[in-house]
Amino acid sequence: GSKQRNPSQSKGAKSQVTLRMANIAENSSSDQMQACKKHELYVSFKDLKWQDWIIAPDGYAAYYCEGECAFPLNSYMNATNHAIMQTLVNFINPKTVPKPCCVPTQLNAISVLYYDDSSNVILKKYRNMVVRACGCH
Amino acid sequence: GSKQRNPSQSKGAKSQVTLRMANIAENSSSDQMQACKKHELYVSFKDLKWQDWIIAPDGYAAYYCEGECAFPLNSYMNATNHAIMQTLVNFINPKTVPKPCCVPTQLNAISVLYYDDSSNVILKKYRNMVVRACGCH
Amino acid sequence: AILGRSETQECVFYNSSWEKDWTNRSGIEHCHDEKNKRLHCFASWKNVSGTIEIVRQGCWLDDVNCYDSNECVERKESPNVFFCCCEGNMCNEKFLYTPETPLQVATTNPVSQKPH
Repeated sequence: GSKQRNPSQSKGAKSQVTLRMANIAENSSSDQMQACKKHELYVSFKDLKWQDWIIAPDGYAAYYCEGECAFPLNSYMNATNHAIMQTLVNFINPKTVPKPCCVPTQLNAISVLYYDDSSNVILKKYRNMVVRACGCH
Repeated sequence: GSKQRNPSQSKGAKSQVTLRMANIAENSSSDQMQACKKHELYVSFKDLKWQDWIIAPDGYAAYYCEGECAFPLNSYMNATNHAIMQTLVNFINPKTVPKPCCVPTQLNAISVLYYDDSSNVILKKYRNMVVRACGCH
Repeated sequence: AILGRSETQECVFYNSSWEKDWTNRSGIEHCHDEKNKRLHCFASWKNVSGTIEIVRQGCWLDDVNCYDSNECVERKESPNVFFCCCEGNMCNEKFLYTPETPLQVATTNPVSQKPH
């Protein structure tokens, strides 16, 4: 069907849709799981039984991401356009697609001193080991 | 306790730990949820009631990611070092941290023709709209 | 810079396997990493029949185990390779070994249960 409607009405329709959805979402998501954010996690290499080959550190603050990515996604959720679309589709029809997931969006490196297979002492920078920021993807 | 053990034994200890865990994991994860992968998802702008302001396309193949990120993460899971560590910690103590999440790791753009607020016809490239690959993050 | 915290921009550098690793043998290393991440210096050494052999010294990335230590001190009890890290320019020039001997828990002789 061709689009007979006057284009300028589209502005009203668009904002109405968004507003209506925002209000409904406002009440539905607040009483559920916490929103997506960064949580503390210290990984001990001893617990992983790696202390024999890792000289230092004994462990490190890795952090992790957890929490809900519900409609409407706030700006600080670092959401991609795809995550915004997925949230919208999930909101309209939860069965078709799950909500986006709370994952690390920025990661940092750590230094590790360890024995290699020939017992040499090696210093290495391991990238993407520490969560710096979380978001909905 | 000091590391009196001869460093060269560390190689044996390291591979033993990894092997032992791999065997246990091999059986525990296969009968559960499907592994992380890309799934079909067509988003219709009409369903979102956006057909009044979006001239084209009527919708697009967005895809989405879903599935388990269980230990041991296979190489095609595009896992970050942090995700590998998180899987290991979850495997040893599931209560401390959840499994990493299956999310888009590569996204593509789409073109959209639409009316702006002054009813001008605009062509825009919307980035990160289509899932190209999924992975555990 | 955060008041009171020593910022680390440079550390003593040393690499005992400099020929194999194609690096300098010794000198000063200028540390750099992502914005607002803390940086540290480290030292690692061995005690070969009483002689101290430095293995490596240099910059160390943000590590909670090194926070607020302006001296480089190894506290573990006789490890194969000694390691310490610290905060502040060139803080790894000097490194110390002060093992924290594990507390000896006084154990009273368990009184064996007399069979009835």
